[in-house]
Amino acid sequence: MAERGAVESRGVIHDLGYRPYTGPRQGEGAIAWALFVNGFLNAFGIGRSGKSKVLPFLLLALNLLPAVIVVGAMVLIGLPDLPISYAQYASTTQVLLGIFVASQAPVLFSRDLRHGSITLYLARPLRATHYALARWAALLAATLVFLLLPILMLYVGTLLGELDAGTQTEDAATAALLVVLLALTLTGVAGLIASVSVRRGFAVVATIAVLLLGNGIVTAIQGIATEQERPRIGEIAGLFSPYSLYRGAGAALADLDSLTPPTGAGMEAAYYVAFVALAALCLGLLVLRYRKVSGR
Amino acid sequence: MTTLTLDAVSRWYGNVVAVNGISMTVGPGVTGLLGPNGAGKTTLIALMAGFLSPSAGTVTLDGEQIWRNTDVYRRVGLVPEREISFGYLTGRQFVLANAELHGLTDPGAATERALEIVEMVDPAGRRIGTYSKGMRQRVKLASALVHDPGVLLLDEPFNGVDPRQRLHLMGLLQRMGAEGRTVLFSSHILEEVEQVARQIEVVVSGRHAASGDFGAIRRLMTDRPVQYVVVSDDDRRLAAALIAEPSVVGVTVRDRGGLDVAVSDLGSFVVRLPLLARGAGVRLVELTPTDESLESVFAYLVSA
Amino acid sequence: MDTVVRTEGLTKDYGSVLALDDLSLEIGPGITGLVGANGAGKSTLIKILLGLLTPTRGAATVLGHDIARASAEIRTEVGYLPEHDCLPPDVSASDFVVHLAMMSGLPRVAARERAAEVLRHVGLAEERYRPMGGYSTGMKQRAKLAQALAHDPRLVLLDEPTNGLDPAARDDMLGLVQRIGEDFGIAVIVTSHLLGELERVSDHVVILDGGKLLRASRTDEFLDATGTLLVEVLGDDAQARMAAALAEAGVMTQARGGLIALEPPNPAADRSGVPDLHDLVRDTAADLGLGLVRIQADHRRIEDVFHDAPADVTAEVARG
Amino acid sequence: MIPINATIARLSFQALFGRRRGLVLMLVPALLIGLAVLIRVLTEQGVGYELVDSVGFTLALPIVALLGASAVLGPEVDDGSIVYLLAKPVSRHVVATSKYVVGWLATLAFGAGPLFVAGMVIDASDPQRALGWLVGGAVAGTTYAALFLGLASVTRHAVVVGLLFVLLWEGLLGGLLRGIRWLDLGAWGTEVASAISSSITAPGTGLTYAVTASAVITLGSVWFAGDRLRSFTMRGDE
Repeated sequence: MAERGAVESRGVIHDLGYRPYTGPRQGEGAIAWALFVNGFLNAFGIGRSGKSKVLPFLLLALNLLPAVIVVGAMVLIGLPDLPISYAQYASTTQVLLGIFVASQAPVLFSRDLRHGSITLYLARPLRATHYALARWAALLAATLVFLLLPILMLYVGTLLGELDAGTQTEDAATAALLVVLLALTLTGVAGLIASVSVRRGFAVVATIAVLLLGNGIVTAIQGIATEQERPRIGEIAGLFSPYSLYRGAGAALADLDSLTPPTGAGMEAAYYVAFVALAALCLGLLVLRYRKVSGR
Repeated sequence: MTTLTLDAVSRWYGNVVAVNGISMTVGPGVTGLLGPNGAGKTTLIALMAGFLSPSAGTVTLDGEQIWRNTDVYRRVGLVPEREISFGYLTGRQFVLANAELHGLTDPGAATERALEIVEMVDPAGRRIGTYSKGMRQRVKLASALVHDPGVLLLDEPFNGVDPRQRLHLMGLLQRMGAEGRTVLFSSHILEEVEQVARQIEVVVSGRHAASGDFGAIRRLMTDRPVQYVVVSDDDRRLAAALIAEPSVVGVTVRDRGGLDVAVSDLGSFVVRLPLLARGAGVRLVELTPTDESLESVFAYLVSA
Repeated sequence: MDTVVRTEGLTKDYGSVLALDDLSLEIGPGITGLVGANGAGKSTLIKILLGLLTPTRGAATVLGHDIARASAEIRTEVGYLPEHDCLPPDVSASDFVVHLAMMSGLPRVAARERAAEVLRHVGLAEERYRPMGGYSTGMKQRAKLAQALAHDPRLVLLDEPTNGLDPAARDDMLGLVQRIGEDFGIAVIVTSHLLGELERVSDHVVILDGGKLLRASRTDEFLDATGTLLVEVLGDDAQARMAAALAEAGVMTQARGGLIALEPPNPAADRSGVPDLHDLVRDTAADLGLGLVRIQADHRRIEDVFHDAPADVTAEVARG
Repeated sequence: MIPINATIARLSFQALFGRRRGLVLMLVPALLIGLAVLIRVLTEQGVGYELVDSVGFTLALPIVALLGASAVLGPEVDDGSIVYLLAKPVSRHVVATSKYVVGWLATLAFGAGPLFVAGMVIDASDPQRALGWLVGGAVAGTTYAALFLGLASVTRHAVVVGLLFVLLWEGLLGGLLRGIRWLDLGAWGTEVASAISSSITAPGTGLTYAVTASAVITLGSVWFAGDRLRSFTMRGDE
């Protein structure tokens, strides 16, 4: 009889039943961070069905196209200077930027309201205010990627083209600062509109109307103001649309061509204050909106 | 006398066959269209309501083709499953709009009559957006009744409606059927179909699984033994007597008392049972056929 | 810890509608059915317990936490399955449940494991990787249940989990609710329109009507026998002949649809000579050669609470 | 001529102005005209006329047409409740046309009309020019409304697609590549406007081409929307 010896076969049936969770549970900070990351990825369609990746990446590609061409030229032909300044770039692709922010804001705000999944967030520890802030930050990050990527490419292009690193770094840095201010305001406006209207289509049109129509009107006023040699009016008008704010602030810092650049320290300061005020106002209203939605 | 006839109707989307060779006639009275989710009920109703063209076969109302024949809607009332989105209209405005679209001579009177039938006269002034689920269903029914149609098609009318309003809606449908209208409603909640429609058409994964009275259908399924639970004051002695019966296929003792009896021939078993019990001196405390309800008929058809 | 939920004088007054009216009740562990017509206050109560809605008056505690002060703690330990649609169509169930587990404070790795575990328990196999837009109603309800369990709550609030399900899916869902209450050791509060379900699943039932507590007791108390016996016979003119024979034997009968309802014998009357009702039915059927299809004790059902006009029911329920 | 169904028109009218959408629809022209008045007050006559073209015609008009068309048809197709209009003895083409008429009138009233008003406010001395923009705006508005109605009957994302067409195709690319004018509704409208007033430069497609192309797109889109409604399936929610 074969001696079984030390090894005796032993069958174990693991209990596949429900096992309670005993691991760590993180605080609101970590939860908000997780929501931010999820929102940022969703803004580019990552984590969502294939179809939803088309629009964001198409717009991003179109946005980067001019930068690629410039870098290509720099490297191959070697241009003495950037044909388009860092700060100039955001103005030229403002339509693409407008559509990107307008079409992606509903993904972060209207979607949860339309599909009712907002209830699942509000029935969890994260407070409504933090939910709104995390979503807003995600849209800001996505917009910054949209704006900073081309600047980075141009910057790398200049380094490869052995242009003078000092001035390039300085120009790029100032452009980056201006772009952050622009992103803050665009995210505020688009986020607020998307959080108010549940229907995606309507939110997109409303945001586009506010951004592009607003900019169109301000530019028209500025044109007339210069024609009438009364630039003051143009400068004031410039305070009322994110894009004109950007051009105005950029005129002083990065010699951006603006029809009626702000003259005098007071007016320049007004542009920066307007930038921050508009962003803060929209963010405040956004948070209020979600406090109301959560019923408290 | 309005009759809806489907003759060997099929409908497919690409290679997904939603409805497969179904022939059915729906006459006056209340008919329940029954089947699991995805069985093709909504597709069938869409075919009958002229919102889908049959890929094969014909769908006719009293001989007249339904597809792309908008005149049919003079005699057909439809209550779709979808929510109404005209939240900005009041109940009366919505029903009135339906009446006008039918080109009725006196849309106002027709609207009031329809609202009375579904007992929605008082809240009719309020906007639909403020209505409860039950009230929305009743307004939808009123909008389908306003032109006094001979045929009424309802897709899942009781979904999400609470008990009181469900009983009320059921009463309404029974009254419609009694008036001689041809009423067909789809549902997958058996309690509803059981209480309202005696005539059922069962559809399973696109095929016409059964039609007629569900009790009769159950008996037709002779290849399926009828399951009985018998509780007596001496189960084992009764079991010994039962197993000798040719109509009994199997007996199992239930752990909480009573016997599960599988019977092949219902007719002879029920006649023999009292005699056997009296002979064995066993008192029959409880006797219940456990699988005659629609639920089990349904389960058999689904698993067939 | 016995009481899972306790409310004292909980009231929610929307001005036009009094959603909850001075509601004081206690819900213990196990599975409790919450029953009521549309607008009876079920969803309002659930939202207040979750801290999504502030009550006009009154107080409540959930799992020992006071809803006024410790609302965040409650929302960490409670799972919620809303009645309305709440699933984004372009996200897969797996990604969604992992994400929501993280929203409840679980780190990513733990969230991923828990999600896979819970999705297996609710019966979502490889469909969990497809976008939820293409799910059947049954699969959507399973995904909604999975997100309510992902963070291992001590109490789950299920708002009409079987809504829109066909019989097969409904039985699965009820089986799941029962396993959650019994095997998983999680307290369950479940609402439903189909009262038959709650009879099968819950061991306690709370009935709300117009924001007030109509009745709260163990489930079996609702289903006490009424003493009447229902009999069904088969054969030519079976029902009439059976009824006549029983009448001769001194038993009052009523026709109820296809059945015969035998009134319970008057307890006071002298019962010595009269054979037991069941034997009487058996022997009469045997003598007449009729098929005996059904003998059943007639039970009251929760639904009957709705049939009786609300007026007399509230009278029956002692106030307070 | 396909008759218009008054009830459907009334329902669409209520859909358009029954909700917030109507507010934005009126806000856009109000902004335009308000601006024109502001300019006229601050400057002499004729200054800032490009406002009418660059903001009014190129941006405001298509946005108004998009809002109008997607309001009269979008939501009902989205959630399937258009079934209530289709389960009626009313031809589906009449349904489409009735809805189109409401969207069209809204576009004319809040898109094309304001161009004339703004033009007259800025330069009352050249009514011919304002009239040019009015007629050009009407033609472009008519085609935009029809195109967007057709889009709304076939996709849930009609608004985004419409915007991409107007802003990217006609706007950005239109500015770079002249060839696009042959497929640019705005250009056709401008061509018509230039035929009426010499002070408007013609994109160069020729009046007959512009008018016939506009008519073809308009009739084609409305017929397409009607045909889509004829085969609307109750399950149309994917």
